[in-house]
Amino acid sequence: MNGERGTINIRVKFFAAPREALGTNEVTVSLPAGATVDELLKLLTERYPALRPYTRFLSVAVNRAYAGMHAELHDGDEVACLPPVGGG
Amino acid sequence: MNGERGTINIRVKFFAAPREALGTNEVTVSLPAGATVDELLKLLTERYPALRPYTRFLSVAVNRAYAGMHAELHDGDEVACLPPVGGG
Amino acid sequence: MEMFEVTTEPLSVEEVVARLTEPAIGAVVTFVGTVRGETDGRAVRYLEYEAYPEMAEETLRQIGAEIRSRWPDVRRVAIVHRVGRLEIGAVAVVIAISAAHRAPLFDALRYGIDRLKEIVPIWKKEVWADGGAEWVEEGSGAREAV
Amino acid sequence: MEMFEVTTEPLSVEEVVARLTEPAIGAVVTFVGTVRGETDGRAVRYLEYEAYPEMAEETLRQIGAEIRSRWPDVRRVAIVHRVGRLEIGAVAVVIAISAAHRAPLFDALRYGIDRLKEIVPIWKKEVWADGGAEWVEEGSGAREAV
Repeated sequence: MNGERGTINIRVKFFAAPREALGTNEVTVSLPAGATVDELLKLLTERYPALRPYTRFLSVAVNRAYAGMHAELHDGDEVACLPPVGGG
Repeated sequence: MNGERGTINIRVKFFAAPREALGTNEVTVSLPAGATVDELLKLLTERYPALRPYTRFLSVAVNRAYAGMHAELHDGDEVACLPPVGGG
Repeated sequence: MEMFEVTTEPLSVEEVVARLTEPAIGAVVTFVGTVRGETDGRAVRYLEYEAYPEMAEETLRQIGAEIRSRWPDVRRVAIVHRVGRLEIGAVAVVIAISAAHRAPLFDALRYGIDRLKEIVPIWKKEVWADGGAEWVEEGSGAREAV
Repeated sequence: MEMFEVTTEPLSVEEVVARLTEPAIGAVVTFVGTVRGETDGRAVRYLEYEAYPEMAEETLRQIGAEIRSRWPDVRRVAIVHRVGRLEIGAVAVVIAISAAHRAPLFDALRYGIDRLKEIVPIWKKEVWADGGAEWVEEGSGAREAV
């Protein structure tokens, strides 16, 4: 914590309905270092309004593990926006 | 019930351990009409002493359905002496 | 297609599941009983299964009817039991049960194999690797069930 | 042999059961999820399954670990899920669980499919016979689970 806040790059993956709504299955976004999942989702819904109907149902995985809204992100993380699953 | 008690013939089938002990899988025995399963088993153990160790564990089927010890037998019935089953 | 059968032929899980096929089905569960290589620490060489075939098929059919009566959402039941000499790893029995949705299937499956071991006239003789053989008598409490 | 897998290939129940093979096994149960021809009275033409494959395999592996931890007598677990376009009657998922004796298998099987539907990142889109299509959202309560 030297007071410098750099920028981190996060790969974001989309699936199922939100993927179709966005027309893409992956984007890369830049965030200030120390940003949380919550802040990432806010940024995404601002930048991609088509995502809005889905956000309240989304779970999030960071590097392929479910993560809470307050989890801190790190440069190079792979974040997945997961609508309610329906396998089986 | 005309007072005449004829004779009935019963086919008796054996399986598994008692079949091996008797060395046969089927015998035919004659009994007085109106005889019950119980009476058949008594006759069998008298005639085939090798059956004795098994009788207290045997269930009996008459014409391929489980039957009680007091079930009455009829000419031509197929009786099966069933040791405890062990399928699966 | 026979749904309840005693056979000397090798069993295929796939083939028994296929007997249930219909478009309304969303879930199938199966129980597959196989020949274990040891019982109570004693190495088994093979098993010899014997059946009273006509009554065995009759009681299998009865178990199917019991299942459908207890779990009305069950659609189809198939039970096939193999008899004769079965080597280690061979499939001795396949029970397959289908429904539109999965809810009733797990209890129905447990019931199916429990009842089979209770009422179906089939016996097995264990032939051990060290010589000797014995008819398994689960009903007499002599041996733990599969 | 992979025990936890997401694949575009057709599934064989037999082949998944074979992944569990070992002489100590006496019982195997399977859950087979198939594509139903209708949901809520509406005719389905086919389903399109999509996965986040790396995480899906990771969560399948986690379910296997959870099962073995809750039911220590369970020996092996294999779960294979198919993705891509699946026609009516096709097998979408096979869960197979083995043990020396049958007791733990039924609850373990129910747990396995319940957990799969809860945490594994796989989605399905129903494409209806009358045109139109919809992503199934079981988690949102919009649709009854298989």
